[in-house]
Amino acid sequence: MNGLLVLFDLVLLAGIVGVAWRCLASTDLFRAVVLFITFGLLLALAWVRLEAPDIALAEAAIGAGITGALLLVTLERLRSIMAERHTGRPHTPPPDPTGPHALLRALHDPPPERRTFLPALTFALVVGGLLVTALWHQPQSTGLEPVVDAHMDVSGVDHPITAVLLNFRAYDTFLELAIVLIALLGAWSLGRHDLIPARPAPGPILPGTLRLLVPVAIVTGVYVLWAGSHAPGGAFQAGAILGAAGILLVLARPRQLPMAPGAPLRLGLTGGVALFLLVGLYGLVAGHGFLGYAEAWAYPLIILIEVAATLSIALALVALFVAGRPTGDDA
Amino acid sequence: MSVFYLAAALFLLGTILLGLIRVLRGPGSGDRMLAAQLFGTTGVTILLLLSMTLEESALIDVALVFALLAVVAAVAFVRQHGLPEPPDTPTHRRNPESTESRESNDDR
Amino acid sequence: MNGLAETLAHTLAPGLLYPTAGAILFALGLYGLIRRHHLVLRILALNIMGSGVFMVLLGVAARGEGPPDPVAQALTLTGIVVAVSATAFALALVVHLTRLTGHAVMLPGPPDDDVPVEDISRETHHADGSPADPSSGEDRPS
Amino acid sequence: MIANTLTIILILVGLVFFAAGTAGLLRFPDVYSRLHALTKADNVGLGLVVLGLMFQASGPADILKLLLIWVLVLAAGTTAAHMVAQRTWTHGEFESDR
Repeated sequence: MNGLLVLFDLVLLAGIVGVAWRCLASTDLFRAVVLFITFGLLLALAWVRLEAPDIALAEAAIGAGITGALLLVTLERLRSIMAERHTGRPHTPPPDPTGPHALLRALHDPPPERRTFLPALTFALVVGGLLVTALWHQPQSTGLEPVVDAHMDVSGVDHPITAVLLNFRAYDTFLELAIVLIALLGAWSLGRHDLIPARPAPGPILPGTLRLLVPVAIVTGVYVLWAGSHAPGGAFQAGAILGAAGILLVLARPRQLPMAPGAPLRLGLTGGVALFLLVGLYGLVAGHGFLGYAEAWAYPLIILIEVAATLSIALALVALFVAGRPTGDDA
Repeated sequence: MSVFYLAAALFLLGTILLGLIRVLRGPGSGDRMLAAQLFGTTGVTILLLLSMTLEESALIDVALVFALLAVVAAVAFVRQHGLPEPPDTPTHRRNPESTESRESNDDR
Repeated sequence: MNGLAETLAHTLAPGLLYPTAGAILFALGLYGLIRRHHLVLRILALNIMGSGVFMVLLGVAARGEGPPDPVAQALTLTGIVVAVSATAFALALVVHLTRLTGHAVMLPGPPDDDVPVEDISRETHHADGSPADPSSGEDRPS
Repeated sequence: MIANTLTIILILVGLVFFAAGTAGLLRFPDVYSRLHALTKADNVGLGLVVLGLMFQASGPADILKLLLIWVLVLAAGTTAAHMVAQRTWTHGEFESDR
């Protein structure tokens, strides 16, 4: 059993490192992206082996749902921009990719020059060697697990990671929500968005799948959020699942949906941070310190913040995927 | 029993690593995407087997999320074509009619 | 013999094996970041470096007996969400840069202010063997 | 005991389908035939493994989750195969975009 587990670890890690290496060595960007999606899948298995089902859940939602779609759509945006610049006319039908022309160069990176080989290799080897040496000589310690375990009864929840995220180190989560919002503001500052056009779906299969998947995704998101108080799950994972479902809807919708109006969208996006800040300030006034809760109020407040954070993360991920300020809110 | 599950999971991991040859060779992007799709299914199966070996029922939820979102990358791959021109300049402001006509061209 | 088996068991424990692999991933990502020029590849390299860091964190957290350290896991969870937002923003920047300059490639050497950006992008196409032909897209049957 | 035997047999047969799917992915000549090979792994391979694991499930909730996973993978596999085939049919096999 143990020997087999070690073999599994070795094969998995060899696969992960090999996939990362081939991904970074690709001249074809599409190949690199597919390898990166596979890399995410193998990483989720590694997180499972490291007894981190919470991380595996987040990696599953983000790696399978969001990063892949984001990278594939970015490649297509690059291709379409390059096509337009090279032909000097708007890119109307999709470019014929079998034609032998420079358009495809948008998705191609020539192999690197020889003269950077040795310096880069030396640098990477030195850094990697130092890291490995440091990690191998690190003293054994149990980390903060006993401390967290000793304080679980005041946290208001039964799952240690949720307790750390939303009670013991709540400022991390608060600042993380702020960073997501700042990334979104950065993307919005680049201009209005390139909306992926709605298209009539060819055949009944895609609409049928959407009708099955989107409700199940919403139920799963709510379930994962609810599970977070006592088992692996929580606001990030639920937000990522709902965000991925939203991205699926943006990609596959057969009709132009009505644009989300500006004010509710902005309210939803900032809701998580705003509610967190309000609760934090209340804690400061009430004498529990910034982002501290009274023990009796911990559970309801955590649930309230998690619901708002889930919605904000989901909306922000969809908005980051669309990339760009919504059209039609010049006012 | 759990040794059997682990051996099965190891076997499936081996099929993923073998299937990577198709991603590396291509030749078309469709082939690469199909390989990624197969990896997704195999990954779900490995997760189910590992949840039995490690006796961690939360892994079934991880497998559920993978199964739920397995289609997103494939949909992105197919539906990405025909993005509109940069909408940043006033002449390129979007209007619904032109979108419709362009799309009907695409789908021919 | 017994000593060898013990050393091997110690070395191959997940608490040591995974952090080592994480360090290798970090170095690999660093190498790719230095050598590749296409910005999307560089973003992938940064993501691989980040995954290496997560692997080190989680591997160290899983060391020893008992349940893993929840603080390291919570930090990793935060890190993953930050990484995906940063990636999305970086990709938006790459798309915008391509729209402005016509290429998504970070060219080696200091930027030459006298050369128009268009010419730089043509040069890369010549450099890898196939000349860029701006008109070739036009006689495609539509 | 009978349940264990059934589980082992079902999972082994499922693994055969995964192996066949991978072999088909590697050996078949074009996108359409590769697609045919890997949908077998999706549908039957995972189906058999799920069926096998159901005998070991700890409760009705787990059984329902396993069934749901299978249905979702079926839907995802069908949709992906259909759309990849359609894109290949309309846009060509992209032999040159490597």
